[in-house]
Amino acid sequence: MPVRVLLFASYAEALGRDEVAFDPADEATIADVLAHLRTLPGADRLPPRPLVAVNARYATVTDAIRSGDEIAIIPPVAGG
Amino acid sequence: MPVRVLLFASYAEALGRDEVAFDPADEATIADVLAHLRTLPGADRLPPRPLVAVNARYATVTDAIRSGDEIAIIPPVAGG
Amino acid sequence: MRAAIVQRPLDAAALLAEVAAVGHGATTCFVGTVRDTHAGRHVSGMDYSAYEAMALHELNAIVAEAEARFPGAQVVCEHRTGALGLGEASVVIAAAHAHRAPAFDACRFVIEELKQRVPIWKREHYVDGTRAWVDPTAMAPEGSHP
Amino acid sequence: MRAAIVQRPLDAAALLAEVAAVGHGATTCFVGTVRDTHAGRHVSGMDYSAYEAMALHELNAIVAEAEARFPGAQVVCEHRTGALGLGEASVVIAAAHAHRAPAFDACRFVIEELKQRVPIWKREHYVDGTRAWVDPTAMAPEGSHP
Repeated sequence: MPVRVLLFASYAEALGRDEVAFDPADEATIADVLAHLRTLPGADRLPPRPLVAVNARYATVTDAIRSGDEIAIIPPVAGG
Repeated sequence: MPVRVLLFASYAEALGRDEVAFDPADEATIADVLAHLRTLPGADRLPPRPLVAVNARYATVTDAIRSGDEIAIIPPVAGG
Repeated sequence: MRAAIVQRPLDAAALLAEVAAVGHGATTCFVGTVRDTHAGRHVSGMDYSAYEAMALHELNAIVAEAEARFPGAQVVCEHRTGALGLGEASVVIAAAHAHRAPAFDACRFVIEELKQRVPIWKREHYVDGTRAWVDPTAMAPEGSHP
Repeated sequence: MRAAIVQRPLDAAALLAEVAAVGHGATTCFVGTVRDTHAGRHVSGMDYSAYEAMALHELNAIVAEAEARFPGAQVVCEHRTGALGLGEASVVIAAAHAHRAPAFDACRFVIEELKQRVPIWKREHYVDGTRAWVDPTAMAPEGSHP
Protein backbone atom coordinates (compact mmCIF):
# COMPACT_ATOMS: atom_id res chain seq x y z
CA MET A 1 0.00 0.00 0.00
CA PRO A 2 1.47 3.35 -0.95
CA VAL A 3 2.39 6.18 1.39
CA ARG A 4 1.33 9.76 0.74
CA VAL A 5 4.17 12.20 0.25
CA LEU A 6 3.14 15.81 0.86
CA LEU A 7 4.91 18.76 -0.73
CA PHE A 8 4.49 22.36 0.38
CA ALA A 9 5.25 25.91 -0.66
CA SER A 10 8.39 26.16 -2.83
CA TYR A 11 8.76 22.38 -3.05
CA ALA A 12 5.21 21.96 -4.30
CA GLU A 13 5.91 24.70 -6.81
CA ALA A 14 9.16 23.05 -7.91
CA LEU A 15 7.54 19.68 -8.58
CA GLY A 16 4.28 21.12 -9.85
CA ARG A 17 2.15 19.20 -7.37
CA ASP A 18 1.47 19.04 -3.66
CA GLU A 19 1.23 15.31 -3.25
CA VAL A 20 3.03 12.25 -4.62
CA ALA A 21 2.15 8.60 -4.03
CA PHE A 22 5.00 6.19 -3.38
CA ASP A 23 4.83 2.44 -2.93
CA PRO A 24 7.64 1.56 -0.55
CA ALA A 25 9.54 -1.70 -0.54
CA ASP A 26 9.84 -3.60 2.73
CA GLU A 27 12.11 -1.84 5.23
CA ALA A 28 12.00 1.37 3.21
CA THR A 29 13.10 4.59 4.86
CA ILE A 30 12.48 8.25 4.16
CA ALA A 31 15.70 8.23 2.15
CA ASP A 32 13.93 5.96 -0.32
CA VAL A 33 11.07 8.45 -0.59
CA LEU A 34 13.55 11.24 -1.33
CA ALA A 35 15.34 9.07 -3.90
CA HIS A 36 12.02 8.56 -5.65
CA LEU A 37 11.19 12.26 -5.58
CA ARG A 38 14.54 13.03 -7.19
CA THR A 39 13.49 11.09 -10.28
CA LEU A 40 10.62 13.55 -10.87
CA PRO A 41 10.78 16.70 -13.03
CA GLY A 42 11.67 19.79 -11.01
CA ALA A 43 13.32 17.81 -8.20
CA ASP A 44 16.65 19.45 -8.97
CA ARG A 45 15.24 22.42 -7.01
CA LEU A 46 15.03 20.38 -3.80
CA PRO A 47 17.99 20.85 -1.43
CA PRO A 48 20.35 17.95 -0.69
CA ARG A 49 18.90 17.34 2.78
CA PRO A 50 15.41 18.75 3.18
CA LEU A 51 13.55 18.59 6.49
CA VAL A 52 11.16 15.67 6.62
CA ALA A 53 8.20 14.59 8.72
CA VAL A 54 6.27 11.37 9.22
CA ASN A 55 2.65 11.60 10.31
CA ALA A 56 3.02 15.29 11.14
CA ARG A 57 6.13 14.90 13.33
CA TYR A 58 9.68 15.83 12.41
CA ALA A 59 11.69 12.77 11.40
CA THR A 60 15.10 11.88 10.02
CA VAL A 61 15.84 10.37 6.62
CA THR A 62 16.96 7.08 8.13
CA ASP A 63 13.55 6.57 9.79
CA ALA A 64 11.57 3.60 8.54
CA ILE A 65 8.22 4.21 6.87
CA ARG A 66 5.15 2.05 7.09
CA SER A 67 2.21 1.44 4.86
CA GLY A 68 -0.30 4.28 5.24
CA ASP A 69 2.21 6.80 6.59
CA GLU A 70 1.91 10.45 5.64
CA ILE A 71 5.38 11.67 4.70
CA ALA A 72 6.03 15.40 4.34
CA ILE A 73 8.97 17.20 2.80
CA ILE A 74 9.28 20.46 4.69
CA PRO A 75 10.71 23.60 3.05
CA PRO A 76 12.54 26.10 5.28
CA VAL A 77 9.83 27.32 7.65
CA ALA A 78 8.94 30.99 7.62
CA GLY A 79 6.09 31.48 10.09
CA GLY A 80 5.54 34.60 12.14
CA MET B 1 9.74 84.17 49.59
CA PRO B 2 9.06 80.63 50.71
CA VAL B 3 9.51 77.49 48.68
CA ARG B 4 6.79 74.83 48.45
CA VAL B 5 7.76 71.44 49.80
CA LEU B 6 5.58 68.63 48.44
CA LEU B 7 5.04 65.38 50.30
CA PHE B 8 3.55 62.26 48.74
CA ALA B 9 2.17 58.88 49.63
CA SER B 10 3.69 57.42 52.83
CA TYR B 11 5.58 60.66 53.57
CA ALA B 12 2.42 62.75 53.33
CA GLU B 13 0.74 60.24 55.60
CA ALA B 14 3.64 60.35 58.07
CA LEU B 15 3.57 64.14 58.39
CA GLY B 16 -0.19 64.41 58.09
CA ARG B 17 -0.03 66.84 55.18
CA ASP B 18 0.99 66.92 51.54
CA GLU B 19 2.63 70.33 51.45
CA VAL B 20 4.85 72.38 53.76
CA ALA B 21 6.03 75.95 53.24
CA PHE B 22 9.64 76.75 54.05
CA ASP B 23 11.36 80.13 53.96
CA PRO B 24 14.96 79.41 53.02
CA ALA B 25 17.95 81.48 54.11
CA ASP B 26 20.35 82.70 51.43
CA GLU B 27 22.37 79.86 49.88
CA ALA B 28 20.03 77.27 51.36
CA THR B 29 20.15 73.76 49.97
CA ILE B 30 17.73 70.86 49.97
CA ALA B 31 19.50 69.62 53.09
CA ASP B 32 18.09 72.67 54.88
CA VAL B 33 14.61 71.76 53.71
CA LEU B 34 15.04 68.25 55.08
CA ALA B 35 16.41 69.63 58.37
CA HIS B 36 13.28 71.75 58.68
CA LEU B 37 11.01 68.82 57.90
CA ARG B 38 12.68 66.78 60.63
CA THR B 39 11.44 69.27 63.24
CA LEU B 40 7.82 68.42 62.34
CA PRO B 41 5.66 65.76 64.05
CA GLY B 42 5.83 62.41 62.25
CA ALA B 43 9.15 63.20 60.56
CA ASP B 44 10.79 60.31 62.41
CA ARG B 45 9.13 58.12 59.77
CA LEU B 46 11.19 59.71 56.97
CA PRO B 47 14.28 57.74 55.97
CA PRO B 48 17.76 59.19 56.53
CA ARG B 49 18.27 60.07 52.87
CA PRO B 50 15.03 60.32 50.94
CA LEU B 51 14.94 60.96 47.21
CA VAL B 52 14.37 64.61 46.42
CA ALA B 53 13.34 66.71 43.44
CA VAL B 54 13.44 70.38 42.54
CA ASN B 55 10.87 71.68 40.08
CA ALA B 56 9.86 68.15 39.09
CA ARG B 57 13.40 66.91 38.39
CA TYR B 58 15.45 64.57 40.54
CA ALA B 59 18.01 66.50 42.58
CA THR B 60 20.57 65.87 45.31
CA VAL B 61 20.46 67.22 48.86
CA THR B 62 23.43 69.50 48.27
CA ASP B 63 21.60 71.33 45.45
CA ALA B 64 20.86 75.00 46.11
CA ILE B 65 17.24 76.10 46.23
CA ARG B 66 15.81 79.36 44.99
CA SER B 67 12.83 81.44 45.90
CA GLY B 68 9.73 80.01 44.26
CA ASP B 69 11.15 76.50 43.79
CA GLU B 70 8.91 73.48 44.15
CA ILE B 71 10.76 70.94 46.28
CA ALA B 72 9.48 67.36 46.47
CA ILE B 73 10.40 64.59 48.87
CA ILE B 74 9.97 61.37 46.92
CA PRO B 75 9.06 58.09 48.66
CA PRO B 76 10.30 54.85 47.12
CA VAL B 77 8.55 54.75 43.76
CA ALA B 78 6.18 51.86 43.04
CA GLY B 79 4.71 52.46 39.62
CA GLY B 80 3.70 49.80 37.17
CA MET C 1 6.34 58.51 21.03
CA ARG C 2 3.86 59.52 23.66
CA ALA C 3 3.41 59.05 27.39
CA ALA C 4 0.48 59.94 29.60
CA ILE C 5 -0.74 59.71 33.16
CA VAL C 6 -4.48 59.12 33.00
CA GLN C 7 -7.39 58.58 35.38
CA ARG C 8 -9.48 56.40 33.05
CA PRO C 9 -9.32 52.69 32.22
CA LEU C 10 -6.47 51.76 29.87
CA ASP C 11 -6.99 50.26 26.42
CA ALA C 12 -4.14 48.01 25.27
CA ALA C 13 -5.67 47.55 21.81
CA ALA C 14 -5.72 51.32 21.28
CA LEU C 15 -2.02 51.59 22.13
CA LEU C 16 -1.16 48.66 19.86
CA ALA C 17 -3.04 50.41 17.07
CA GLU C 18 -1.30 53.70 17.82
CA VAL C 19 2.18 52.31 17.11
CA ALA C 20 1.09 50.20 14.14
CA ALA C 21 2.63 51.11 10.77
CA VAL C 22 3.31 49.18 7.57
CA GLY C 23 7.03 49.58 8.21
CA HIS C 24 6.70 47.72 11.51
CA GLY C 25 6.74 43.94 11.40
CA ALA C 26 6.70 43.47 15.16
CA THR C 27 4.64 45.02 17.92
CA THR C 28 4.90 44.13 21.59
CA CYS C 29 2.92 45.22 24.55
CA PHE C 30 3.10 44.99 28.30
CA VAL C 31 0.07 45.30 30.54
CA GLY C 32 0.54 45.58 34.29
CA THR C 33 -2.54 44.65 36.30
CA VAL C 34 -3.58 44.61 39.95
CA ARG C 35 -2.90 41.18 41.37
CA ASP C 36 -4.90 39.43 44.09
CA THR C 37 -1.90 38.54 46.23
CA HIS C 38 1.27 40.36 47.14
CA ALA C 39 4.00 39.21 49.47
CA GLY C 40 1.66 36.51 50.72
CA ARG C 41 -1.24 38.85 51.55
CA HIS C 42 -4.67 38.85 49.93
CA VAL C 43 -5.16 42.09 48.03
CA SER C 44 -8.60 43.56 47.26
CA GLY C 45 -7.54 46.67 45.32
CA MET C 46 -4.94 49.36 44.86
CA ASP C 47 -4.77 53.16 44.96
CA TYR C 48 -2.23 54.72 42.61
CA SER C 49 -1.07 58.29 43.10
CA ALA C 50 1.60 60.32 41.33
CA TYR C 51 3.57 63.53 41.45
CA GLU C 52 1.90 64.10 38.16
CA ALA C 53 4.05 66.77 36.50
CA MET C 54 7.23 64.92 37.36
CA ALA C 55 5.83 61.48 36.54
CA LEU C 56 4.78 62.72 33.13
CA HIS C 57 8.22 64.22 32.57
CA GLU C 58 10.02 61.03 33.60
CA LEU C 59 7.71 58.80 31.58
CA ASN C 60 8.21 60.91 28.47
CA ALA C 61 11.97 60.84 29.05
CA ILE C 62 11.94 57.03 29.36
CA VAL C 63 9.91 56.60 26.17
CA ALA C 64 12.29 58.95 24.35
CA GLU C 65 15.28 57.02 25.72
CA ALA C 66 13.74 53.75 24.52
CA GLU C 67 13.36 55.13 20.99
CA ALA C 68 16.93 56.47 21.05
CA ARG C 69 18.35 53.21 22.37
CA PHE C 70 16.43 51.12 19.80
CA PRO C 71 16.49 53.26 16.64
CA GLY C 72 13.35 52.84 14.58
CA ALA C 73 11.23 51.85 17.57
CA GLN C 74 7.95 53.62 18.18
CA VAL C 75 6.83 53.52 21.80
CA VAL C 76 3.78 54.68 23.72
CA CYS C 77 3.02 54.33 27.43
CA GLU C 78 0.06 55.19 29.61
CA HIS C 79 -0.05 54.84 33.39
CA ARG C 80 -3.31 55.06 35.27
CA THR C 81 -3.80 56.60 38.71
CA GLY C 82 -6.70 56.42 41.14
CA ALA C 83 -8.50 53.47 42.69
CA LEU C 84 -8.09 50.24 40.73
CA GLY C 85 -9.81 46.92 41.30
CA LEU C 86 -8.32 43.45 40.91
CA GLY C 87 -7.31 42.68 37.34
CA GLU C 88 -7.49 46.30 36.21
CA ALA C 89 -4.57 47.60 34.19
CA SER C 90 -2.33 50.18 35.87
CA VAL C 91 0.11 50.53 32.98
CA VAL C 92 0.20 49.68 29.29
CA ILE C 93 3.26 49.97 27.05
CA ALA C 94 3.24 49.29 23.31
CA ALA C 95 6.40 49.20 21.21
CA ALA C 96 6.70 48.61 17.47
CA HIS C 97 9.72 48.14 15.23
CA ALA C 98 10.60 46.66 11.88
CA HIS C 99 12.06 43.66 13.75
CA ARG C 100 11.05 41.76 16.84
CA ALA C 101 14.15 41.93 19.05
CA PRO C 102 14.14 45.72 19.45
CA ALA C 103 10.33 45.71 19.77
CA PHE C 104 10.60 43.40 22.79
CA ASP C 105 13.64 45.18 24.20
CA ALA C 106 12.12 48.65 23.94
CA CYS C 107 8.96 47.50 25.72
CA ARG C 108 10.95 45.82 28.48
CA PHE C 109 13.21 48.85 28.85
CA VAL C 110 10.24 51.12 29.51
CA ILE C 111 8.69 49.02 32.27
CA GLU C 112 12.05 48.45 33.99
CA GLU C 113 12.92 52.16 33.94
CA LEU C 114 9.39 53.15 34.93
CA LYS C 115 9.66 51.04 38.06
CA GLN C 116 12.99 52.63 38.93
CA ARG C 117 12.26 56.31 38.54
CA VAL C 118 8.72 57.43 37.78
CA PRO C 119 7.24 59.06 40.91
CA ILE C 120 4.12 56.94 41.22
CA TRP C 121 3.05 55.24 44.43
CA LYS C 122 0.55 52.59 45.26
CA ARG C 123 -1.33 51.69 48.41
CA GLU C 124 -2.60 48.16 48.64
CA HIS C 125 -5.94 47.37 50.18
CA TYR C 126 -6.10 43.95 51.77
CA VAL C 127 -9.03 41.62 52.13
CA ASP C 128 -8.71 41.96 55.93
CA GLY C 129 -9.51 45.70 55.66
CA THR C 130 -6.00 47.01 56.28
CA ARG C 131 -3.90 48.86 53.74
CA ALA C 132 -0.25 49.68 53.19
CA TRP C 133 1.99 51.66 50.87
CA VAL C 134 4.06 49.43 48.61
CA ASP C 135 7.79 49.92 49.09
CA PRO C 136 9.75 47.90 46.53
CA THR C 137 13.01 48.85 48.23
CA ALA C 138 11.87 47.11 51.43
CA MET C 139 10.77 43.87 49.79
CA ALA C 140 12.52 40.71 48.78
CA PRO C 141 13.21 40.86 45.02
CA GLU C 142 10.92 37.90 44.45
CA GLY C 143 7.95 39.78 45.84
CA SER C 144 8.68 43.08 44.16
CA HIS C 145 7.43 42.25 40.70
CA PRO C 146 5.70 43.33 38.66
CA MET D 1 -2.73 27.24 27.07
CA ARG D 2 -4.10 27.19 23.57
CA ALA D 3 -2.76 27.43 20.04
CA ALA D 4 -4.62 27.73 16.77
CA ILE D 5 -4.06 28.11 13.05
CA VAL D 6 -6.86 30.32 11.76
CA GLN D 7 -7.99 31.86 8.47
CA ARG D 8 -9.62 34.97 9.96
CA PRO D 9 -8.15 38.28 11.14
CA LEU D 10 -6.41 38.06 14.51
CA ASP D 11 -7.54 39.99 17.58
CA ALA D 12 -4.73 40.83 20.01
CA ALA D 13 -7.15 42.27 22.57
CA ALA D 14 -9.08 39.01 22.67
CA LEU D 15 -5.91 37.02 23.36
CA LEU D 16 -4.83 39.47 26.06
CA ALA D 17 -8.24 39.02 27.67
CA GLU D 18 -7.99 35.24 27.35
CA VAL D 19 -4.88 35.00 29.54
CA ALA D 20 -6.01 37.66 32.02
CA ALA D 21 -6.54 36.51 35.60
CA VAL D 22 -6.43 38.22 38.99
CA GLY D 23 -3.37 36.16 39.86
CA HIS D 24 -1.48 37.64 36.91
CA GLY D 25 0.19 40.99 37.41
CA ALA D 26 1.88 41.05 34.02
CA THR D 27 0.64 40.31 30.53
CA THR D 28 2.74 40.64 27.38
CA CYS D 29 1.85 40.24 23.78
CA PHE D 30 3.62 39.99 20.47
CA VAL D 31 1.95 40.84 17.18
CA GLY D 32 3.72 40.01 13.93
CA THR D 33 2.47 42.01 10.95
CA VAL D 34 3.11 42.14 7.21
CA ARG D 35 5.77 44.76 6.52
CA ASP D 36 6.03 46.91 3.40
CA THR D 37 9.70 46.14 2.76
CA HIS D 38 11.81 43.02 3.03
CA ALA D 39 15.44 42.59 2.12
CA GLY D 40 15.26 45.91 0.29
CA ARG D 41 12.23 45.04 -1.85
CA HIS D 42 8.82 46.73 -1.76
CA VAL D 43 6.22 44.26 -0.54
CA SER D 44 2.52 44.55 -1.37
CA GLY D 45 1.18 41.52 0.51
CA MET D 46 1.86 38.01 1.73
CA ASP D 47 0.37 34.54 1.33
CA TYR D 48 0.75 32.26 4.34
CA SER D 49 0.30 28.51 4.02
CA ALA D 50 0.81 25.70 6.50
CA TYR D 51 1.00 21.96 6.90
CA GLU D 52 -1.91 22.52 9.16
CA ALA D 53 -2.05 19.37 11.28
CA MET D 54 1.67 19.50 11.95
CA ALA D 55 1.75 23.27 12.46
CA LEU D 56 -1.00 22.98 15.04
CA HIS D 57 0.86 20.18 16.78
CA GLU D 58 4.14 22.12 16.87
CA LEU D 59 2.46 25.32 18.00
CA ASN D 60 0.67 23.53 20.82
CA ALA D 61 3.95 21.87 21.81
CA ILE D 62 5.73 25.23 21.89
CA VAL D 63 3.03 26.84 24.02
CA ALA D 64 3.16 23.87 26.40
CA GLU D 65 6.96 24.12 26.55
CA ALA D 66 6.69 27.84 27.34
CA GLU D 67 4.37 27.12 30.25
CA ALA D 68 6.65 24.35 31.50
CA ARG D 69 9.77 26.48 31.18
CA PHE D 70 8.13 29.44 32.96
CA PRO D 71 5.95 27.84 35.64
CA GLY D 72 2.81 29.82 36.30
CA ALA D 73 2.76 31.34 32.82
CA GLN D 74 -0.41 31.17 30.77
CA VAL D 75 0.18 31.40 27.04
CA VAL D 76 -2.00 31.53 23.95
CA CYS D 77 -0.95 31.81 20.31
CA GLU D 78 -2.84 32.14 17.05
CA HIS D 79 -1.25 32.11 13.60
CA ARG D 80 -3.20 33.18 10.55
CA THR D 81 -2.90 31.68 7.09
CA GLY D 82 -4.15 32.88 3.71
CA ALA D 83 -3.66 36.17 1.87
CA LEU D 84 -2.67 39.05 4.14
CA GLY D 85 -2.36 42.71 3.26
CA LEU D 86 0.23 45.17 4.55
CA GLY D 87 -0.05 45.78 8.27
CA GLU D 88 -2.27 42.75 8.86
CA ALA D 89 -1.33 40.49 11.76
CA SER D 90 0.01 37.03 10.88
CA VAL D 91 0.65 35.93 14.47
CA VAL D 92 -0.40 37.01 17.94
CA ILE D 93 1.01 35.62 21.18
CA ALA D 94 -0.20 36.61 24.63
CA ALA D 95 1.52 35.49 27.82
CA ALA D 96 0.54 36.26 31.41
CA HIS D 97 2.26 35.54 34.70
CA ALA D 98 2.27 36.80 38.25
CA HIS D 99 5.52 38.64 37.44
CA ARG D 100 6.81 40.48 34.41
CA ALA D 101 10.10 38.73 33.64
CA PRO D 102 8.56 35.31 32.89
CA ALA D 103 5.65 36.99 31.08
CA PHE D 104 8.11 38.62 28.66
CA ASP D 105 10.32 35.55 28.41
CA ALA D 106 7.45 33.16 27.70
CA CYS D 107 6.15 35.42 24.92
CA ARG D 108 9.59 35.74 23.38
CA PHE D 109 10.22 32.00 23.65
CA VAL D 110 7.08 31.23 21.65
CA ILE D 111 7.88 33.51 18.71
CA GLU D 112 11.51 32.35 18.55
CA GLU D 113 10.54 28.67 18.57
CA LEU D 114 7.67 29.26 16.17
CA LYS D 115 10.07 30.70 13.62
CA GLN D 116 12.39 27.71 14.01
CA ARG D 117 10.01 24.80 13.73
CA VAL D 118 6.37 25.45 12.89
CA PRO D 119 5.71 24.35 9.29
CA ILE D 120 4.30 27.59 7.95
CA TRP D 121 5.49 29.27 4.77
CA LYS D 122 5.00 32.64 3.24
CA ARG D 123 5.16 33.97 -0.27
CA GLU D 124 5.81 37.65 -0.65
CA HIS D 125 4.12 39.69 -3.32
CA TYR D 126 6.16 42.65 -4.50
CA VAL D 127 4.99 46.00 -5.78
CA ASP D 128 6.61 45.16 -9.14
CA GLY D 129 4.21 42.21 -9.57
CA THR D 130 6.68 39.42 -8.85
CA ARG D 131 6.51 37.08 -5.89
CA ALA D 132 8.85 34.78 -4.00
CA TRP D 133 8.83 32.26 -1.18
CA VAL D 134 10.56 33.55 1.92
CA ASP D 135 13.52 31.41 2.95
CA PRO D 136 14.92 32.60 6.29
CA THR D 137 17.82 30.14 5.96
CA ALA D 138 18.97 31.90 2.79
CA MET D 139 18.86 35.44 4.13
CA ALA D 140 21.23 37.58 6.11
CA PRO D 141 20.20 37.49 9.78
CA GLU D 142 19.40 41.20 9.69
CA GLY D 143 16.79 40.73 7.02
CA SER D 144 15.24 37.61 8.45
CA HIS D 145 13.23 39.22 11.21
CA PRO D 146 10.57 39.22 12.22
